[in-house]
Amino acid sequence: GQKGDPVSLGQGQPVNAQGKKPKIAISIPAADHGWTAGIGWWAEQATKLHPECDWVIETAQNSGEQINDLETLASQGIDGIVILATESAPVTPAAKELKEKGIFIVNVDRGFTEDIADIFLEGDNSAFGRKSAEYIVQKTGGKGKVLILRGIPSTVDTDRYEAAMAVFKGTPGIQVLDAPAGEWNREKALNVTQAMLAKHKQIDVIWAADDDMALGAETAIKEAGRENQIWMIGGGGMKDVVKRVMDGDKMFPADITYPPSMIATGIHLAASSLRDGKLAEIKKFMPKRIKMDVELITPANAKDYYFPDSIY
Amino acid sequence: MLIAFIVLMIGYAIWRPDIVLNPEFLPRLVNQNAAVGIVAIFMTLVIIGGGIDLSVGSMMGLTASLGLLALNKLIGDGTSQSVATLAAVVVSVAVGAFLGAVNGIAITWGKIAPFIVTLAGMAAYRSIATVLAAGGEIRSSSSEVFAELGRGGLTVPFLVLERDRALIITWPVIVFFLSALVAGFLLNWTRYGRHLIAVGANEKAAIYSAINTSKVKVYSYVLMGLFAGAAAIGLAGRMNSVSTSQLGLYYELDAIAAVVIGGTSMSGGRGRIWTTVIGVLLLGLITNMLVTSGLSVYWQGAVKGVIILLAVLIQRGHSD
Amino acid sequence: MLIAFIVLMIGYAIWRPDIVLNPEFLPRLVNQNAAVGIVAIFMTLVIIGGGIDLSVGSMMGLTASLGLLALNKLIGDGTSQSVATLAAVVVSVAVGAFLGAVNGIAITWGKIAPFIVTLAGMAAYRSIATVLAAGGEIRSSSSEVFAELGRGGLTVPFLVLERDRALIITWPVIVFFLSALVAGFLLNWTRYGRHLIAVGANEKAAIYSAINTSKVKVYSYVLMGLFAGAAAIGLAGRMNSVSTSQLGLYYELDAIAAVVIGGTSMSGGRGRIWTTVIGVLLLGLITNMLVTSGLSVYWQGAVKGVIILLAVLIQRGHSD
Amino acid sequence: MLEVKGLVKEFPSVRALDGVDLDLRAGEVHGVVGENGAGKSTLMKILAGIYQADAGEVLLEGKAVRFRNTGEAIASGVAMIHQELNLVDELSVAENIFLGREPRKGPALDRQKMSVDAQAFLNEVHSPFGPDVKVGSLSVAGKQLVEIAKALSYEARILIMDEPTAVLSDRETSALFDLIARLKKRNVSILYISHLLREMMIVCDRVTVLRDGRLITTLAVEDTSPALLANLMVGRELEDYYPAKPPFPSGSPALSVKGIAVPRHVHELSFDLLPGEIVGLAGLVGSGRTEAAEAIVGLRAKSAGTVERDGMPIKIRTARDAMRHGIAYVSEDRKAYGLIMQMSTAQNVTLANLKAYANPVVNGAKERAAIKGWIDDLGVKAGNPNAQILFLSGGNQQKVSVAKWLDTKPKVLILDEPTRGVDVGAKREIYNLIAKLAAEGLACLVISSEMQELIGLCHRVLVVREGRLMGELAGDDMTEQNIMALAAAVQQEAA
Ligand SMILES: Nc1ncnc2c1ncn2[C@@H]1O[C@H](COP(=O)(O)OP(=O)(O)OP(=O)(O)O)[C@@H](O)[C@H]1O
Ligand SMILES: Nc1ncnc2c1ncn2[C@@H]1O[C@H](COP(=O)(O)OP(=O)(O)OP(=O)(O)O)[C@@H](O)[C@H]1O
Ligand SMILES: [Mg+2]
Ligand SMILES: [Mg+2]
Repeated sequence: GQKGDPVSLGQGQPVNAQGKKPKIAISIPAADHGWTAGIGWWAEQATKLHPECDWVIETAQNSGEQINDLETLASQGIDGIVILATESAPVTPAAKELKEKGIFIVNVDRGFTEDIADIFLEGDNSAFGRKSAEYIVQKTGGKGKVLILRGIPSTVDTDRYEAAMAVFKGTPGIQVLDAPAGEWNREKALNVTQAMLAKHKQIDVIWAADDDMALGAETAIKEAGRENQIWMIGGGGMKDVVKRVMDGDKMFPADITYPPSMIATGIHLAASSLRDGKLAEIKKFMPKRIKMDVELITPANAKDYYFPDSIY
Repeated sequence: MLIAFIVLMIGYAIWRPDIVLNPEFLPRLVNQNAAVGIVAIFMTLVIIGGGIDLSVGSMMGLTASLGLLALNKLIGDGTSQSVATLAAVVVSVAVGAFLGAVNGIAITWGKIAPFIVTLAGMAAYRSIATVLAAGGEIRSSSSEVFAELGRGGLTVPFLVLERDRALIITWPVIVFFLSALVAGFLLNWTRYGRHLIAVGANEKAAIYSAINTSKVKVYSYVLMGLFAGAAAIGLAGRMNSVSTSQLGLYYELDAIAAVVIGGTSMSGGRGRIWTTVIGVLLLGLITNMLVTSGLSVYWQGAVKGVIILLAVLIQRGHSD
Repeated sequence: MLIAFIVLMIGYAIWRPDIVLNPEFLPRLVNQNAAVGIVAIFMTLVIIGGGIDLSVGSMMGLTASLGLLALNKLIGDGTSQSVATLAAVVVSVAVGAFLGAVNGIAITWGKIAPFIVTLAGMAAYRSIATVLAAGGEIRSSSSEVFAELGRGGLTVPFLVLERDRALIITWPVIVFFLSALVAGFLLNWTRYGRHLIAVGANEKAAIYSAINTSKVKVYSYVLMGLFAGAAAIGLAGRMNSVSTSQLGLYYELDAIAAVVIGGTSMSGGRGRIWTTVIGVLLLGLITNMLVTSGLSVYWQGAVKGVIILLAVLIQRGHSD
Repeated sequence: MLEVKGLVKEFPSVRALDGVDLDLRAGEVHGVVGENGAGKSTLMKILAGIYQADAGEVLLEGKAVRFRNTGEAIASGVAMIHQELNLVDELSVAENIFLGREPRKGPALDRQKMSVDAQAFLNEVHSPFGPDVKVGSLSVAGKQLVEIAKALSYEARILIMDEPTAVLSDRETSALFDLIARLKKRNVSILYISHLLREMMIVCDRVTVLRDGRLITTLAVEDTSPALLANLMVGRELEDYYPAKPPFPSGSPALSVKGIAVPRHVHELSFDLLPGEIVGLAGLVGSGRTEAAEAIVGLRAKSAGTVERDGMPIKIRTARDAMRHGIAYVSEDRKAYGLIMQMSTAQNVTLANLKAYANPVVNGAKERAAIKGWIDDLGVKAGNPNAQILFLSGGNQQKVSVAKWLDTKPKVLILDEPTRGVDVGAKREIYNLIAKLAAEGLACLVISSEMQELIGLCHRVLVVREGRLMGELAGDDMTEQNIMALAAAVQQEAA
């Protein structure tokens, strides 16, 4: 954000004996739905915590734009970069070129197809799909009619969907009714769910590929007056949903963590690695790969995941 | 497109009577497409006038955001929900009309191509909306009254649906029909309509005919913005929140598509309102069919493309 | 737009000499915008001919996917990477030309509005691409040769950059310039160009002059598809993979924007190639400035909108 | 050479041709006359392959032919000069002339050759402009010359000319006649359409008369006269052509133009118009008459000069200002500026004066009444007034563009080539109307390239050359020679 403006914060003013104030770029997907907006917000928050570095945040509509951003950011001389890839494979070559320029790379959530990141904070979309599906199986006692709400065709969506389907296929009692796309969009999810409610007289559970769509579905269900027959599980740890879980809302018995705050973790790691010019030493103990656990949020632990002032 | 629409409808009804013959089906279809319908109707006027408005989707994001901020501010200050809701509507509509005027003036007085002006607007208005909430959501603090903007409406008497609910013609649907009436009336029964057609068909000749072409154009953009503001606040009510990055996203494209499929020519000077309405419902129907078809989401685009072409061909087969 | 571009460039150079005066700056800027540039150039021809192609972005996703599948298949069968890469290029270009022909024939022979035909194509081609990769991405199994399509090119002699690398004019850039030359030559120096202008400006006059208007139109779409296929495989090389849901996404819009900002009228019959090239670079430059500005991403859209309008005004100030 | 037997053509609204016969001899100039909407252009368009006949046959040198498009017609040596200009404004004159047949060097255009060859054809029509100017920058007259040159360039054996002189002034016209003579020597057959019956006497060998899509007769010119042709066209006796001129008016000017100027076109032009006065504005094509008129009514920026209404100086920046002050201007270019082709005939009639019928809501009854009134007064042949005006015959379109402005009930009326392409009968109707309105106090300025018309209609004639007022003629001094002398700057040995 504004912090990133290297002119206003005279770039390269020494902060300590070790040398210059490090400049770190952040490349993330554009805020085109709730979760990505959350990423942007957490990135802003995290950079504010680290004035000892210069920050530049850039968002990209698609992978083509993102690799352009990476090049352009690199061209203005940066020491490190935190990347949340729009898509893994397409961004990999560009990231590799940054690596070759000697730029410190923290890769968050979606892993590159080659081992080039100095630190990889691994998100696990398959676990997202698997755990939420397993919860459904467990809560329904392995039998029930499930409606799936997909996002937009992409690796993220495919990973979550296929992991979930694997679980459901393994459970004879579970019948997957349909798997239409809610396009990560609350309004679209609402429309799609309305159509589904008209098509299927009985739906027991809705598995949504993220919380935004789950909330859209909720509106549809309430308008159809079927709130007592259907419950849902989405994912992402959106505060509205976590709140509902916390309050024991029947429609939202649980949620899956996939917090956009993960970008903040990445930013913190980048800052702490680069700020004192002790990168070499830090690398000695810093793990190259950190897998973020995907957890089940239940009324019991919901308060730990509730961030009322987050935008997501 | 009426024939195409009817053909598709009948085919759908035969295939899935359980869905189509449900009394809720049509009202829901219309309700789901009311917002884009409103936009498409006034986009038709803009296009007939020889213009185009790419900014309307972003504009909706911005007007709804400001409307919601006003709502929350007022409720925060202890105003009643109803008054605050009314204020939200007024703000959204007023801002829409204002931004429409900005577009129109930049085009006529600034003499910049509509495509460029509204392309800039598309980028700018969305951006300002995201600034208001860091790209995130603005949540309404009036869960009862404000949400009624999307859900509420006029109840159809004596008709009771399953789980004894009443059938409601929602406000967005009512505004949708009002828009069609207003636009149709303007276009076919007023001096303004004639002038708009003249300007779109042959601006030079319109000037020679002592028509104030700038005024005619500006009005078309103002109307566009004004009703887009109304559509936007309705959507916000439906979600009882505004996602600054999503509300209205790509509505301009959906609207233009509906207008063109409705048979209005992009080159201006010719066009009808009711065919646009059918165009909107046709696209909505296609989407609905695809969703309920259970067809893999990967294939849906391909089928959609084919059906659109078929619809146009069916139509031609009958219209001449 | 040349003046506007130069003004902006100078302003940028004064503000950030460290970035702009770097010998890599311009080549990189061109390289980053080569693909959309190629599309914009042939979009210019299509628009001059009175048409429009909304399908090109999706088309790129499809041609690149098929190209990559061919590559992987061949390498799987033990073909050499170079041959396989060549095959991938041929497939992508050929499929592009074919899909272009499909568009053109549906428009001329099927007598359906270009907007509708290519809108359907936009939905269909993207969908087929996602089907090919089950909604995911296709990774190239040739990390050396194929990737060179995006990175490799002709080396500028005697010029050594920091970390003693050579300056490379990449293949996409070369194709970009070739496209400009080809399209410019076609438009200004051949019969085809005259006929294209005539068809776009006054189709009746063209018909009275015994011009085969259908042929003229179809060719413009074939050229569009053919070069889009080339641009697409270049992008795929640059990413050494294809994200079926993203490759080429919104390229049609960026291209049309560049064409219009370049001063070509959407109504057909008038337009220039080189101004489109400048339009592309101008938009690329603006994006580049915004990225390096460190300005909050939320504000960038607003600033972009304003700069676009300013650029057009600066231009007008000088061009007449 | 060419023979037409029982040709029939139906259009949704009318039967344009109803069994027309016609035979064209080699090297003959064959005139075709008829009222507006008689079917002349339709007939020609069938011969040129633009329309297909519903019945009947066309024999070219004895063989039956049926052209499916212009290409086939041209291939068989039939070329046409269209009544409505069909040129590409965005292309140069040369490019328009050779459109579809551009000379090439290898894959590239041979611009050089194209210009040179084009120049040759332009010389044939005495064009003032070169082959490399954009057609869009030409006046209607200039465009017409390009149309002629283009038709010539096909080097056809049969050349169809549909009202080629309608937009030309006498000078270009006589140049065209010389050209026709040369073509005859080359044994080219010409079908010649015009509403200027005197021309028929000069250029034609035989004349065919059509009425309502039917053949009336074909006569050798020797056996006919303008008056006879006129009567045959209309089907009744036409009494004298020009109405009695209203009494010469007196009083203070309704409009005074004081030294207006338009860069490149008009220089220091001043004149007065009295109420009830009909003043002619004569000059060669390109003399800037249109520019002057457009400047007066605010359609062109004027670099100097003022305009006064009833002695009051007024500011006119747009056509709206002019209309507010009761000044109306009928453009010479009905296709580009006069009418809106996508609109219906009815809507075009009321477009300028819509306030009177739609304020803001359209009063259908009132509007229909007004429209019917004009269609009757001017005898507009419009099968269905709610059909696109595009489908009206040229002359009928012209009548509508006049009606459109008369409907605003102006106090000052400027008519630019008001009877361009209008048939004799309708011309009389327009003349009578002008005379009647003048008698009621309308001040009228008539721009025309048809000097007879100015002499017959006007109280006095102003003559301009290259945007300068060269003189004023009244009473018996109003002769073609005198006007020509002033307009073309030749030594006045005549006077
Ligand atoms: N394309 C068309 N569609 C419908 N009606 C038409 C069309 N073309 C001509 N007409 C009608 O056919 C009749 C003959 O038209 P045409 O143009 O041949 O008259 P014309 O003799 O050339 O008249 P003018 O002297 O005014 O040019 C007219 O009534 C006209 O309205
Ligand atoms: N729209 C235009 N753009 C540029 N030049 C024009 C235009 N119209 C006319 N001209 C030029 O201005 C000059 C005056 O043309 P114009 O025909 O209007 O004069 P005029 O005396 O009115 O002749 P006419 O007998 O056609 O009315 C001509 O040289 C013509 O080429
Ligand atoms: Mg005619
Ligand atoms: Mg003139």
